[in-house]
Amino acid sequence: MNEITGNEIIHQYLRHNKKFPHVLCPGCGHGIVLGTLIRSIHSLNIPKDDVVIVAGIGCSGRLAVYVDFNTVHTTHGRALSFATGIKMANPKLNVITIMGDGDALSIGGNHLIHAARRNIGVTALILNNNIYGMTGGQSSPATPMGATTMTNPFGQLDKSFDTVELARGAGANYVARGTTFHVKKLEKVLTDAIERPGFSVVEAITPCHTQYGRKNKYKTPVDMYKWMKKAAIPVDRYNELSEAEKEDRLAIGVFVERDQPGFEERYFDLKAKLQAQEEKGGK
Amino acid sequence: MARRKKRKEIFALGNEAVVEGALLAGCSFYGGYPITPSSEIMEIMASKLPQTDDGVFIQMEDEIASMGAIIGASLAGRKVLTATSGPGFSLKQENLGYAVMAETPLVLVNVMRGGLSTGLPTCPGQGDVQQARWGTHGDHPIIVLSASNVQECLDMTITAFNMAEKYRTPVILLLDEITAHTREKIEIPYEGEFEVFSRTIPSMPPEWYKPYEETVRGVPPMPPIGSGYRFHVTGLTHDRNGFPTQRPEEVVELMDRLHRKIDQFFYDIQLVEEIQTEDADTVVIAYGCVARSAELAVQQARANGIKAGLLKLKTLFPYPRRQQEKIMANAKTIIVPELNMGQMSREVKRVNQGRASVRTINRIDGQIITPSEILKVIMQG
Amino acid sequence: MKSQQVLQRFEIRFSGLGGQGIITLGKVMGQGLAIGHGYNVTQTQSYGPEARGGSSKCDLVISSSPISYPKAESLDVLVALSQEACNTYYPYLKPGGALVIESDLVKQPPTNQFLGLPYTRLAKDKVGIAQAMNTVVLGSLSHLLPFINQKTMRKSLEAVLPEKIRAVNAKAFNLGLRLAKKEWGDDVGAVWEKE
Amino acid sequence: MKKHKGKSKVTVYPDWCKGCGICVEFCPSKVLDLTDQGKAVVAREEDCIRCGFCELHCPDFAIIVKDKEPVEADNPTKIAAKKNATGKGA
Repeated sequence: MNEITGNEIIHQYLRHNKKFPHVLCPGCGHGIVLGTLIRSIHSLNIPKDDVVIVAGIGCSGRLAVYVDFNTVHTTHGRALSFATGIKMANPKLNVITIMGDGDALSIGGNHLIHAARRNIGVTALILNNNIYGMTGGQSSPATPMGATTMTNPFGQLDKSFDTVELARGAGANYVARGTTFHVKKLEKVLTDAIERPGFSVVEAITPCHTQYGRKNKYKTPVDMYKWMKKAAIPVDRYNELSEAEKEDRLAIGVFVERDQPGFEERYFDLKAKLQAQEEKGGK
Repeated sequence: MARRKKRKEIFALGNEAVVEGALLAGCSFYGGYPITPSSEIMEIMASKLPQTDDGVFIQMEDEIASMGAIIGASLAGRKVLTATSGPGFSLKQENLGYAVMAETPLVLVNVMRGGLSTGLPTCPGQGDVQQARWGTHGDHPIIVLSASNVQECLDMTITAFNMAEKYRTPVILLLDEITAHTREKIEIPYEGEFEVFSRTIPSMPPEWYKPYEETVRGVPPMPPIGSGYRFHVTGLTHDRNGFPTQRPEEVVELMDRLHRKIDQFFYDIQLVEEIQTEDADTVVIAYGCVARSAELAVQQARANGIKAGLLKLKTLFPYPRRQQEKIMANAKTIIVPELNMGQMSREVKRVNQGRASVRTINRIDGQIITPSEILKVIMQG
Repeated sequence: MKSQQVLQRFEIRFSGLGGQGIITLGKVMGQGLAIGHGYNVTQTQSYGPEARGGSSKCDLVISSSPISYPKAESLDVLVALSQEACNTYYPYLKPGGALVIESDLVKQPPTNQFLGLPYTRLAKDKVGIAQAMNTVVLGSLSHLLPFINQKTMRKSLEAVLPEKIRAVNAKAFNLGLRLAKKEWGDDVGAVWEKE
Repeated sequence: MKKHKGKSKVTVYPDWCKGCGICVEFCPSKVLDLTDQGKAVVAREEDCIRCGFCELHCPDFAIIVKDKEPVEADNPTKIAAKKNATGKGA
């Protein structure tokens, strides 16, 4: 008898009444991230009933429908606000949001910083493909300066967000970055993120060949994976590089590890305190 | 716990009465963003909910997030409330549509203030009526209620929660600055005196549960997230399993059911109060604070020997068409006073179809329409 | 106990400066009349920039029957605790209505038919704190208005106040009551008694 | 890794494969090829060293790598040991 491993694990978590393969393009990293997320949840032995996947809008938003958890596909950018409500209504649930870069950093940017400030016990998985994929390849706040997109045909003029620094500054408990090439590392940080109380942010760099790569010198999906393989280096090694050397590199790994109690924990502590006071006062 | 058989009397603000009503109806989750003149609802919730057994209060970063939070909490099984005013109401429209599509019960109180845009923050208005009906994009059914005094603020909040749960839909309760900011003596009903309806949860094993299946009432049962019924919730047009679909027959089935589950229960949903309408040849149709002015005007007109009456709308949408048709058996003149340029009078005229003479009284200067203004028009006949 | 007087829409407006405790005064009196006396009462007040701009206003409508229109339209009693408030709201006073003023602050009453007491000075000198001024007003009105049962009003005042300031306010209330009787006469409110 | 060589069974589900070519490009032993129809196929199964790259990186969950059907006579003790060790994933 064989141990169930690899994709057979994943097949156990897919919805059998849903059509496969999924809608995403050939070579899209989103599927890899979804597989990684499933392995993380599996490794933590969390029952399916206790997992809530809250997704936003865009290619990443479509992932939720395929997995056999409690899944909520929300409005554009608002996944974190829905997730906050779910977590506060039932803190026992493991709430994980899946958002794209446009979702999390542009239209939902306010929700991201406030979820971090509040330190709500939700894991924010941000799938960064540097572009609005589903709507046809328009610029996102993660599009690199100079890159060509449908809305910046002459090159992106503004700077892109650094998700890690943004989340760190806003107060997230845990911030990490991984890529869809370095899958095992991504799985490790994602598992840590889900396990850790408070607000965790994991940025997964995932290629969009169809909308981004083709217009920006990556001829095939494979070229984008080659780029990630070359560009990504662990954060401690990245920090030793000179500014010039950093230019084409991408730091991956864990950036922030704090141990602040989550918002829900503080709220329910307050409730308990108030109740104790009332009982005391009542006697 | 011993049952309180006597109603407690309190001297309360309209906004305070909303909170009392919500708690009586079983509300255990408030997510909001403060805005005048609705803020007291949020402030009182902030102090009360943490002191209840399971109450959760959270101040979100904006109105959009507030809607997201309460929809999430409702999906997780809570009875939820948010309150806002004018500009905040505009921001809530996006996720309001989501809640209609995902059939998520919630109560949204909008305390109407004057003017468009930021307008007249501390003055009354009734300019959000058609926005309440059509504010979110796409064809959608919606229940819109209103209250004209502090007691009604409490009663209609309970009604709003019951309708939201019964029909799995958002319910909007429209107040105005005057109603929300008037203090009056109200009676708090005792436990067991009023109906509290909670959403139906599925009674079959999870494998057989289809989240958006057709039912007799058109309202599918709704399990809380985390209770073993795993399903997909989406704002996309979806099939019975909750999965996105663009197949025309499935789209039609869903949209039909969403409308039908509200429309077919008009007799339960459309609430009005008829005051001296039986023999009235002049009927004022009014709602909110203006209905109070109208009531006094009608009394004064009767004292002057005029057969006047008042049809007070407690449900604004779906519009109580049958009730208007009933009073039109006698009414030759219908007067519609409102604090806007004529938003409900459109509905009145649509039903009237030229039969009675419809006269409107409109004010948009942040002042209430006074009884004497209405009386003057009644006397003109 | 005397049976309760029947009232048809009696309107009182409290007006003056922010910080004089006008809203609290209206709320306390409204509560006393609604819950203690069992009248129908509506209380409305100024909000926002209007309230923050230094002036303050609070209306009570009192009636034995349900109140349709909640705002004051034509005043039976205007309490004006500043000159500006007196000037602004005097035109809304009914013919035969009573104007009650803070006699130190309203230096130019628009009419010679008014009832005045130096409320602020009284509170400061006789009670010891200026903030109890609004309760002195409440006391004087409890004498002026024949439908107010003074015991009931004092009780409901005490019920809404935190214990720390209860004694001071009881003192202020009694002071207002006593001085109104002395200065304005026993039958000052007789005009409303007949109703 | 070498010890796994020749012991793995690699399956590609053509219905799910979209032919992105990631598995073909990065397989260290060049086990997989792309067909004319743009699907990945197992061409040199014997060379598989069970590194797991293709499974982890298949965006469509279309590849399964597991042990070859065990032949009882080959090494009964090893199979029994493995059975006992299995605890997870069932």
